[in-house]
Amino acid sequence: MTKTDTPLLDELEKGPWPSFVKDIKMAAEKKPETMDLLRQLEKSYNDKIGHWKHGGIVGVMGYGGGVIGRYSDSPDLFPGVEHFHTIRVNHPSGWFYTSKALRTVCDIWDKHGCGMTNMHGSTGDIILLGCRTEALQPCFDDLSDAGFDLGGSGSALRTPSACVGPARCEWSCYDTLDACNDLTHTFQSELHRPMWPYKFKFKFSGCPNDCVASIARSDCSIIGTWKDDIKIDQEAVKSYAGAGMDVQAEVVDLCPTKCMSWDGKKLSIDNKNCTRCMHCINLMTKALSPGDERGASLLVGGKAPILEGAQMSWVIKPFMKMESPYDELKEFAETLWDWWDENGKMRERVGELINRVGMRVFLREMGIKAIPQMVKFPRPNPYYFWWPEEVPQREGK
Amino acid sequence: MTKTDTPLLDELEKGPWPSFVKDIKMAAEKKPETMDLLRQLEKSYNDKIGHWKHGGIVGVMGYGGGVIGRYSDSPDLFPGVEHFHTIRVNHPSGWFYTSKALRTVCDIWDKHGCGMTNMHGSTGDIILLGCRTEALQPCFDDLSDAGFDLGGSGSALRTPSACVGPARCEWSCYDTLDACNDLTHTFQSELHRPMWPYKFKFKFSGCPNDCVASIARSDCSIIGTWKDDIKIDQEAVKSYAGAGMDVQAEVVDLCPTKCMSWDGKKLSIDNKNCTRCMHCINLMTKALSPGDERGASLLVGGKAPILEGAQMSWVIKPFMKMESPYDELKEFAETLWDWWDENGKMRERVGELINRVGMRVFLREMGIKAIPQMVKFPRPNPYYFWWPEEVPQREGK
Amino acid sequence: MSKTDIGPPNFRDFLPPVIKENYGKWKYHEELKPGVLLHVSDSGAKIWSVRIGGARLIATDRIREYADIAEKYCGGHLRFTSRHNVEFLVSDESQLEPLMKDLTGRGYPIGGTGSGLTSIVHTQGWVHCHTPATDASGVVKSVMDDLFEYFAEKRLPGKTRIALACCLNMCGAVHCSDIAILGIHRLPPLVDPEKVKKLCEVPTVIASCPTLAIRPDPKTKSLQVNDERCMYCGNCYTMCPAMPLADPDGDGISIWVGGKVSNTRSGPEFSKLAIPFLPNNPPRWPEVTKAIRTIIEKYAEGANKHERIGEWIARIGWEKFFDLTGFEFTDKHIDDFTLSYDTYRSTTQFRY
Amino acid sequence: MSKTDIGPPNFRDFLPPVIKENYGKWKYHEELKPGVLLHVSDSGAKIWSVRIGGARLIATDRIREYADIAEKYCGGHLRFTSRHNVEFLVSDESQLEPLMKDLTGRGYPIGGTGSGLTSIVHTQGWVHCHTPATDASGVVKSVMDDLFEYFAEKRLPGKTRIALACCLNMCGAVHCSDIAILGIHRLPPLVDPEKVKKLCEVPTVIASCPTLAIRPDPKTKSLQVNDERCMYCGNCYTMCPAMPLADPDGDGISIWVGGKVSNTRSGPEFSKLAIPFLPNNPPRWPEVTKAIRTIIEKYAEGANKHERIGEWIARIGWEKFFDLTGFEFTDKHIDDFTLSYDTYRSTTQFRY
Ligand code: SRM
Ligand code: SRM
Ligand code: SRM
Ligand code: SRM
Ligand code: SF4
Ligand code: SF4
Ligand code: SF4
Ligand code: SF4
Ligand code: SF4
Ligand code: SF4
Ligand code: SF4
Ligand code: SF4
Repeated sequence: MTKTDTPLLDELEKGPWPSFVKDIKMAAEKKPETMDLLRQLEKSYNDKIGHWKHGGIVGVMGYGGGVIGRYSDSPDLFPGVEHFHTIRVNHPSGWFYTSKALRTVCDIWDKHGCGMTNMHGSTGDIILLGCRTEALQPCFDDLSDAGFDLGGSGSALRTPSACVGPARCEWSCYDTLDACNDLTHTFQSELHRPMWPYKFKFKFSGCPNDCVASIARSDCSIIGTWKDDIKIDQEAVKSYAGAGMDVQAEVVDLCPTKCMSWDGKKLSIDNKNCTRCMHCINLMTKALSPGDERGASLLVGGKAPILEGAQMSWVIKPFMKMESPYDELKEFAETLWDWWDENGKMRERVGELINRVGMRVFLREMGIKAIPQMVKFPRPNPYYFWWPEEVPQREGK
Repeated sequence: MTKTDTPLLDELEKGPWPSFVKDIKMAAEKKPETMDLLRQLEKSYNDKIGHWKHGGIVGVMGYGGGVIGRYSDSPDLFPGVEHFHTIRVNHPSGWFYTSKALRTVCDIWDKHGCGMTNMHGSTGDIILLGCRTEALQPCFDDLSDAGFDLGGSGSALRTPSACVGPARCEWSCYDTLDACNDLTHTFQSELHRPMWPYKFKFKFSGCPNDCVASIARSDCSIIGTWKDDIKIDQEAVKSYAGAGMDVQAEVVDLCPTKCMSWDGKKLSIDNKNCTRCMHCINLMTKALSPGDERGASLLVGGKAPILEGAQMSWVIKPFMKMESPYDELKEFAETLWDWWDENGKMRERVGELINRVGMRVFLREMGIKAIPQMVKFPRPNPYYFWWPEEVPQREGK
Repeated sequence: MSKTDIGPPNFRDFLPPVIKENYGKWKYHEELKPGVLLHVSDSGAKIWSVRIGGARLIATDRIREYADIAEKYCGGHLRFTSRHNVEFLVSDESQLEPLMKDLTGRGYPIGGTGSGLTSIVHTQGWVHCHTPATDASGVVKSVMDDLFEYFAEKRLPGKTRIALACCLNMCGAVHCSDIAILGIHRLPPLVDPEKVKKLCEVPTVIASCPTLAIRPDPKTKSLQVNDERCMYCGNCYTMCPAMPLADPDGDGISIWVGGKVSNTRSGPEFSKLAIPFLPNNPPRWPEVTKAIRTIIEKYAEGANKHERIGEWIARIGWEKFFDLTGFEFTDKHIDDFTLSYDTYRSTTQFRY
Repeated sequence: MSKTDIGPPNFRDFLPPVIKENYGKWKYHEELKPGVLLHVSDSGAKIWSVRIGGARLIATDRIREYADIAEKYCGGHLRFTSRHNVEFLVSDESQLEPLMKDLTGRGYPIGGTGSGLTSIVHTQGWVHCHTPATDASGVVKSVMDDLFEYFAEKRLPGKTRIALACCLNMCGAVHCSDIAILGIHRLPPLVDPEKVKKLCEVPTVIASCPTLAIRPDPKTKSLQVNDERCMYCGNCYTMCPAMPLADPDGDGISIWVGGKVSNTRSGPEFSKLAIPFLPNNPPRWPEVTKAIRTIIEKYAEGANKHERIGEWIARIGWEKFFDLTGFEFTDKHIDDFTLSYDTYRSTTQFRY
């Protein structure tokens, strides 16, 4: 292969940002067939259209997911990418690695695949990109022997992910990594064997900053929070002020509930009115920190637009203790899945189902009481239902 | 009739607020049959259920509306209200009367009806409440001879109404009374002869305070506004401050766009960012007033919940000169009606139709360009359409 | 036969001279006391308006009394407001005190202006309509008797507008009121198949149901209501007399709060559900008057100056509103109609 | 056959010792410079994290290079972030400078922390997916080259998160990003009736259409698309390969702004449509990079400290945003899907 094969893409080797084109060429040094990936992509850059066929069901034994089938639509031109399946490998919680672990994965992948990866996929998996059908099982076997397992795909539990949490963040209100790891292990069968109406995602964030975007990207968002007062170190507040921070303008005035005040010496917080948005804590991490009574808010329903429009998760349980073995959360999830499984239409995310039947039905089925924290505001329209037992029924009906 | 006939309602003669029970009894002094209204109502107070039959079509010659048919479901018990139709009489704009005009209406009504009224109905009409079928036409004839005409009902233009406006308000940005009167007269046929998919209401408010609730209660809300700068009399501002008003806290801090400032001597407004909410003007009417380049914003779509849920009108034209003969508004209304008439389903308000087909279609049909002032924010979902001429179509399609 | 299409009388014929002369030239106004407004024009001319509350459901002789009063003090000039109060329009200052005295003597409440309570916009109820789930005039009388002090004397943080509608048609357009009183049914329509066939257009009735709860009944050639999908809006009954919903125990009143029409500060807002049901308890509806007083008192206590009820609640949070009032939050408070998603709390920001 | 269901490796096995010892005990952090964080624990222990940007689509040898570097300076410890950056975890302060020097020498950009730009979350595009309307990696490379200064040096008023998804499935979950780059189709699917019969489940495909644009075609026993109702979401194609939408001129990129995930201050927000269409113009997508730079620069100029893009626009108004950027406002910007009513400007408050 000479450079002139891919002039458009070669252009993308230039510039300060790391270039994927360089990496494809790097992989092609070991695996010449990987150059066909770049050549097919060059064709797309010319055609302005993709050159992969639609889906294709492939997999490994015992699993219903974890592999995404992919075939070139021009295998004659690009035989190197005739089969080019993806293997999703479940990452360790928090995406922590030792160099050794990474080398293990790389070695396995060089043995069986094209040498290209995504570190990571946008759900969080290690993405091994480009495997022939016949190499899937051997690759899986080697991964499993090395202590790795597949991630989720299809109408199944998807690979849960968590923010760095207590491992390297001062704000984590529960052990995000342990919770993520625990639930992933507890629900292995749900993860590997699609059997629901559609996909289901968990994401674990240690505080309302939500560094894994759980509210937008997961059906079940577990976001750390606290119940008691923000802890204040007044001396440290003064240091911030002394170091030039305009505490009034930058902190107090931007508090969404206007529950703070600052007289130049003392910072006060009316904690009853604090909605724990994190803004003040973010700005003055040495001076302020979440309270001691910690746990998580449980939100449900987040997803991208397909089918009924995007949703962000909304509050179902304002506060939940998050301690191993996370029974409350697990029981919640199992009850939720049962209900969804029974009532969901094909390809209906759980949030869409709740929306279709109404929170009222959902809450009753889940045995949860309605509380104002679930809504931004109560309903503005008068179209509400009564349960038959709430209203004296007519005679003879 | 003795008092003991209506013990529950008699209770409502007590208390400081004017009592409708007293008025029914007052009317019954002249018209004994009107006592049956109170007696039937007493039955409802006992039964907790209404005692009027469903609708009934009655009217006067040449008109398709203006009368609401009403019959008692117990004419044997309450013969006085066997027929008890409502005549809607179009009020003069702004609900201004001379005592003479009122006496004229009262005399006519005592002659033909039960002597009870609503001053006024919630659309704005004079409501003559309780007329026998055979008295409808004579009553109308007398009203017409005295210079009064019926209001709207059914799937027609409803009686337009206007705030007191320039007659007694310093903030009116256009002549609400003249506009209301002019349009009412221009569209007499639309008002008296139902021929649309459903009802249509105009309301005219002279400024964004919206004292006729036009945004909530009319399909077409014409709300006064201005384009240039708020006029400030700095001396008068100081007088307010001197008289004890906390200009910073009450005015400046409550400005929704935070476009004001006050240094204790001078009040400044960044007019580009003022959204003309009226708050500051309301509070300091001697010091501030709307600019000189005055007109109205045109909003469309307001209505109560039936059928698809309540809507408030939304901005279609940010600014429109409002000068007699109001051609721009009239042409707008006529185009709107034509389109609605052609495309609306039965009992579909124009705002529901727009919502069903999309603003995109509505704007094209009306020949209006989309502008950001029409929305609170642009669409958050990616489900949008292209007109065929905007996209190069595929060969052979 | 008399003339048709003459339209309403020209309002100009009814304006007092001082208004004709100063039309569009008003410069400012003052609220001299609740119910009494003074408007001053560029030229220095003045007009005083004295506002009184009334029942709205009134007899012709009541109107004649208004006319008498207007003739005595106002050269015969008066108007009604968009909320059905009466305004006596005084051009001669010396008539102001005598007018007020006379009105008070006759038992008319002077008030309803500025930051306080004004009259309740309302509808027909059992007095005249066929679809009500409650009465209108009686409830209004009860509430106004109870809150009388706020009409004429006591001030509130901001304008406080109560409205009542006796069914979901919402002729009172209560959907944007500080406090709304709304009659509701709680039982599905009782279909009379024989009457349906005679009186109703089946497809129209089916189309009238917002939740698609109605389907044709092939057996009876009439209609069937899927009770589980029916939310008792009564729209089918509007189209078809053979499907009444009214029921002594099923019917009652719901209370809504936080709506607003004006574009001031926060802009227009819908009222939101506060209490899903209170029984019809004539003649005084004590549960309703108590609930409304609770709201008003908590609002008076807690709101900042110029804050409308909805603005106050937005600041303190709905969870706090339910705490303060003691109203129970139920599954009915959570929207499940078409725009429900936008009402869900998709943030971790809340108060406990 | 090897074991199934073993799950991922236990993250604890991969934590550096300083983290194991100070797990859950971190007290505060400092951003020493863009890309370099220092976390200090209650015990006084410290860990430095050096963050670099990368392509995400990388070769095994690239990963081995990361491993080499981690071994040299970090005892072999590193992690990836939720936005696909790499963090080298330094326990020994003396390794910090040499590490940074080495990284810079190798051409790795250090940055991505604090109030600036971080990596673009993105997806597969033409590199690996079957439904893309654009490429992912190439667009990302072009945008990051163009905005490089904001990753490592220049600061912005607040965190600025760009995301890209190559089709409406939105695998990049771009719907809540400060700036979203979204591949879109603009032509309805081209139905191949013969293939439909062979490959697709007709009822499933019909149900997959959000706007109910698909109906059975009785003649061909295949499917018909009502072109007027189709908004090119591609969901039918996901269910049925016989309905491709991709087209060189039809496909391209839309730009969205003002989304946000964190619950800070204003809470999470969806991104809103800024530009409905820009052409696919590989390899550098100049129209796209220019549009994004415009947004970033106007934001940098106009926003207050700590304001995210959406918070800035909410303050200045959308009308002003379109003015400032010069982006054309079109009928496409006005929502007409299910929640559209809530987006209409039902107030007279606006700026001219
Ligand atoms: C007479 C009337 C117009 C008419 O043509 O009949 C009227 C007249 C005035 N209104 Fe109004 N408003 C009238 C109904 C309304 C309504 C409609 C309604 O309540 O159904 C509204 C919208 C209410 C809402 O938002 O829900 C209304 C919202 C206002 C406001 C905005 C208040 C706010 O802060 O939201 C002002 C400004 C103010 O009061 O400072 C205002 C101000 C005024 C002023 C001061 C205007 C002026 O300079 O003359 C007038 C005396 C007000 C007063 O009562 O203190 N008027 N005003 C209506 C009297 C109704 C009544 O009898 O109580
Ligand atoms: C008399 C009045 C109530 C009052 O006590 O003041 C009234 C009374 C009736 N309205 Fe109304 N509406 C009255 C103002 C309103 C308003 C308020 C307004 O215009 O500002 C509304 C809400 C605003 C709106 O138009 O959306 C209103 C929304 C309705 C609706 C629901 C329409 C909708 O699209 O949401 C219906 C049902 C229908 O039309 O089928 C309705 C239907 C009715 C009917 C005709 C009952 C029916 O189902 O056929 C009522 C006759 C009662 C009777 O026997 O006297 N009425 N109606 C008001 C008219 C008086 C007047 O002309 O001045
Ligand atoms: C490493 C990472 C978590 C992880 O497990 O990988 C992380 C780590 C930290 N985040 Fe984050 N955030 C990370 C993704 C996110 C995300 C998710 C995303 O962008 O997809 C968000 C939500 C973004 C959004 O709202 O759209 C996020 C919103 C925040 C915020 C809230 C900022 C705001 O004002 O809205 C803070 C607080 C702050 O920066 O002051 C924060 C603060 C932090 C702190 C300072 C927490 C701490 O004390 O250690 C960490 C260093 C931040 C930095 O980059 O300056 N982190 N953070 C993620 C780094 C991504 C990257 O490589 O750029
Ligand atoms: C690989 C990945 C993109 C990436 O480059 O990182 C990806 C790739 C695909 N996604 Fe995705 N999704 C990926 C994360 C996401 C996310 C983000 C997330 O999880 O945080 C979302 C949005 C969040 C959500 O779940 O709502 C997402 C929403 C979708 C959807 C729309 C689902 C919906 O309910 O809105 C589809 C369509 C479908 O499932 O039929 C989809 C479908 C697909 C398919 C399987 C294509 C298809 O139609 O069958 C893509 C395979 C591409 C390929 O050939 O490699 N993908 N997909 C991500 C998974 C990697 C991993 O496991 O780590
Ligand atoms: S979500 Fe909170 S706890 Fe987790 S990394 Fe971000 S800031 Fe730290
Ligand atoms: S966390 Fe947010 S709401 Fe609470 S005090 Fe701090 S800034 Fe205010
Ligand atoms: S709407 Fe404006 S102009 Fe009309 S009466 Fe009210 S305050 Fe005056
Ligand atoms: S009218 Fe409203 S937005 Fe304009 S300056 Fe006054 S308070 Fe501010
Ligand atoms: S609200 Fe309902 S019951 Fe009351 S008058 Fe209107 S239509 Fe009749
Ligand atoms: S009452 Fe309303 S919801 Fe019930 S069947 Fe009738 S129209 Fe449908
Ligand atoms: S966004 Fe669409 S095209 Fe891109 S990877 Fe996901 S499914 Fe494929
Ligand atoms: S592309 Fe989307 S809108 Fe068009 S037919 Fe297919 S599913 Fe329906």
